[in-house]
Amino acid sequence: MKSAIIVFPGTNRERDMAIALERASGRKPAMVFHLQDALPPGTDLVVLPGGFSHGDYLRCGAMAAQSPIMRAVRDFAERGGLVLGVCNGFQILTEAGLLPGALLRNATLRFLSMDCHMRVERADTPFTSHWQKGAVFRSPMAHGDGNYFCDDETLARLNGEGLVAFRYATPEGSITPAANRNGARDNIAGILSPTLRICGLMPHPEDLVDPLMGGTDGLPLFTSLLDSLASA
Amino acid sequence: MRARVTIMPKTGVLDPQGKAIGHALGSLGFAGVGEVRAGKVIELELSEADPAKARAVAEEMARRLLANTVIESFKVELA
Amino acid sequence: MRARVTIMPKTGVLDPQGKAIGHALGSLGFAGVGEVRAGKVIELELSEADPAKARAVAEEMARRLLANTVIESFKVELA
Amino acid sequence: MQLLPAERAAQLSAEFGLKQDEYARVLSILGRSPSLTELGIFSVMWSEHCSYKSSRHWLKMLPTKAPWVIHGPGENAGVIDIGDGLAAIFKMESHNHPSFIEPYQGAATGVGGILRDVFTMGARPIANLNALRFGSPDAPRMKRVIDGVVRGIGGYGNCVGVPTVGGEVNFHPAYNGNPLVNAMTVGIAPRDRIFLSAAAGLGNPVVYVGSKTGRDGIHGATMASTEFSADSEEKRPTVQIGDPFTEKLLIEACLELMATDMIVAIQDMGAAGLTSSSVEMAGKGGVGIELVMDNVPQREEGMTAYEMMLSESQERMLMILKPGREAEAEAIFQKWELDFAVIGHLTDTGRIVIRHKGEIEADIPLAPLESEAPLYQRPTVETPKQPVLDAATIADPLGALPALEKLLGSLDLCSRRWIWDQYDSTVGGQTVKRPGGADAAVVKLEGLDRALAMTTDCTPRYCQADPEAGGAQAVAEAWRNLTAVGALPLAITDNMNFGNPEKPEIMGQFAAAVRGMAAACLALDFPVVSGNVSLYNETQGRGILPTPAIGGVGVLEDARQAVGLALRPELDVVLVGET
Ligand SMILES: Nc1ncnc2c1ncn2[C@@H]1O[C@H](COP(=O)(O)OP(=O)(O)O)[C@@H](O)[C@H]1O
Repeated sequence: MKSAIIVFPGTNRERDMAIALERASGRKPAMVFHLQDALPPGTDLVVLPGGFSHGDYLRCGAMAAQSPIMRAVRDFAERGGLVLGVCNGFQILTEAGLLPGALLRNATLRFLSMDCHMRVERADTPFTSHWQKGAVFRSPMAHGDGNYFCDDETLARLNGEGLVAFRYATPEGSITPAANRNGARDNIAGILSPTLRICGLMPHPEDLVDPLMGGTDGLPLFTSLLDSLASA
Repeated sequence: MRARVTIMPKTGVLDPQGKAIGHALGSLGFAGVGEVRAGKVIELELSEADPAKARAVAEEMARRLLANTVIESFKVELA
Repeated sequence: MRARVTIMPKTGVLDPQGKAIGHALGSLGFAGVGEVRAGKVIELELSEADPAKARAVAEEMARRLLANTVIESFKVELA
Repeated sequence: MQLLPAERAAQLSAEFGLKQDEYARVLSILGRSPSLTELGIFSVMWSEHCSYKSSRHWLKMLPTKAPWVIHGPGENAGVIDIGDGLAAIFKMESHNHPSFIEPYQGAATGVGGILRDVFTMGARPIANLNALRFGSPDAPRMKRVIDGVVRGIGGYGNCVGVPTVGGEVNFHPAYNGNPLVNAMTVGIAPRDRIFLSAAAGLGNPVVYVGSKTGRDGIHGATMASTEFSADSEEKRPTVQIGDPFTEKLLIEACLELMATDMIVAIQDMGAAGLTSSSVEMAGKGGVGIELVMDNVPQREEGMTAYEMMLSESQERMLMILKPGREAEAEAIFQKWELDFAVIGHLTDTGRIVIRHKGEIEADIPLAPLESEAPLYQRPTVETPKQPVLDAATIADPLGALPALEKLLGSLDLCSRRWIWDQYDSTVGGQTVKRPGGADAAVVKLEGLDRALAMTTDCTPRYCQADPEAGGAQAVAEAWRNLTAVGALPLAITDNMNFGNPEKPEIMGQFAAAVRGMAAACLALDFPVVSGNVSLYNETQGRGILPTPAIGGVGVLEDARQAVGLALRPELDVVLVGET
């Protein structure tokens, strides 16, 4: 796995992400600054990490989506490269049009920092193969704008084509309004592109990959990616 | 030329902020408040002096950056 | 009656958001952008039909809740 | 230089908060009438906030030394050796008055300020904590204050990406008109790469970095040194706005610059901005400094030298570079899209000289500005001892179970989850014990087994009843909370929040609290390495409860040994100590 983490001004979870990737793969990811216009040669995974790119001013991810490096990320995705966006990274992917929909202010109008549970909606993707379909895992989340929104047509397509990767659930796996703290449509926590090569999600599995920090529930995301790249 | 870009949530898009404001106004005792929508306004000082061109520039700015047309609509006014 | 309350940072008060937007427009290649200020707009549906009264109500709402007059100024328009 | 006419100068000096005899000292130092800029510089440097004129005498009683203390009070933050070649750098600071005027921005800029105190010494901030005191939630405006303060702390800390891992909150009507917002930052640096503020090197460039200067918060430091009155509404335009995004860039840029050998000295521009940073840096280094205001990056048009010297615009730093390295340094700040300007140089005159538009606006000898700063040994009155209640003679008014329910539902004991649910406590990926998880927060050091434990503590009720015992208790509680997670307690920072020091009973509280703290620190081998004093916390003559907030830091050699609160079913409960 030769991963590249994109660092925008205001990105702040790049080190968390690097730790998780290294833990899964034994290899340090490259840090790529937003002003660069190319990815390191041989990159096979691009990660847009969490944070407040450009302060989250105007709209979360809006300015980062216009960064020079995003052209390279787009080309990379078009060639079938694997792209993961977490939290602010998910917001950037929607703002860049690489994933559909948008992330609105949390319905509570408050920043939400707590553990949540997510149900894995399909296990046959490069991001989820180390889980069973229907598995539930715990993950920290920390965002002010994680309320996934898309129009009815898009929602029907996401549901119909199985492009929802993760939904907020109770620890037992029920999809309830109470489990959906930020008010996302249909409890959507993470989605996939039609190619299944791009994934965006709001919570932070990268912050739960070590028993010392409370568990390893988030680790399968990264071992799945490693596996899919090793077998590719 | 000064341009003002007003950006509002599209109808049909949830506006939790507008809803919360409506609720808060009610608890402050303001009666007769119907729908409340919360949006953004961005005021730009443009060196462009021609109104038609300034409007076109501001509209392009709105489309490319200031508004996200998945969830928002915008309007440009010149002053 | 519809009222629109526009809330802007007071002159002299730092507007980090406006600053960042101005910067981003520059990097997108828009030239000739001077000062950028970012504010909020709140549209209210009021049952009050009398324009003078509606304006007075909206102004009170702005003072008491919508604007933070320590750092923001506001303007009410009726439509 | 344009000097103020004698009468005008005397009148302005009073408006700026200088006492008559203090102003007389200004005249004798200068040997003439001051200019407006000079008067501004004297008034902020001699304000309670910058000069510690009422508290310094007492603070000297606190133990500040131990083999593991690298820098005690006097630097931007305290520095201790934590092993593995690393140092922990930490401090706590108040933003009480600004947080009452504009809760969100007041609290946010409080967090921003304390972060800068820590990263200016070369540390990467790894955790934030806070200590909050609010009035009764039913008091006028208080709900808005509580909500705004909590949002402001979260808004700033979450955006800069430093986890907020702990804190404490109390409610009492004494804080109705004067809430307390104390913020603490803990950072980590290699122990042999600590950056200090003493300027050195004749001719070396004085460099300004960060955000532009506006008219924000002019006279904020003097505001923090006078009692609040109903007309504080009038002081509103002094509110500063925080820009955590710029702060995040400033952290990254400064740490990148600090990895080189270009910096001679560096200090953040905190309260009283350019004035205190330049005066203190030059004063500590025993050199002179000359600044050209025309080169200061300005956000607003037509700013005067007086306004620029007193502005409290946020997210700015001042540093002395080695000669000839300006271009290299500038490239780093350009990369992070921050302003960078050479605004002056060091001289051998021992004076601070301010130029603007070809005029000299100030010319003050630095030594007397410091050595003749007012220092008060204000009269004290001891707090009367309270009678000891005999528990046996008091009837049980409720019964054990209802009493327990009432206690659990009380404001001071009920769950704080609604607060820490708004703070990002996991960013950085090293948080071993989050809020609610243990008696102290535990944050691991990236790549090592070692972890730091940290806590903030004070029980104002105790301090009101017996300031000496309360001060000792706050230190002891911090020590207990650290040991309870398995850490070795190392040192504390403090934030002394008290009322009007000109009242002997308040000064008596202060002196007694310091005595109690000193005794506990000595007994526990737990020195004070940094701190902050906030006086004049009164509204219309009514003081707050004496609140010496303590921030404690300890070390765990192995993070895996951290102990939390959660009881597991198979375990026994053992009570240690006398009840
Ligand atoms: N203002 C705050 N910010 C962050 N965490 C807080 C705050 N207030 C309380 N907490 C957290 O809530 C928990 C309980 O607080 P408290 O009742 O003060 O605990 P203790 O009495 O054990 O010190 C602790 O983990 C503490 O860090």
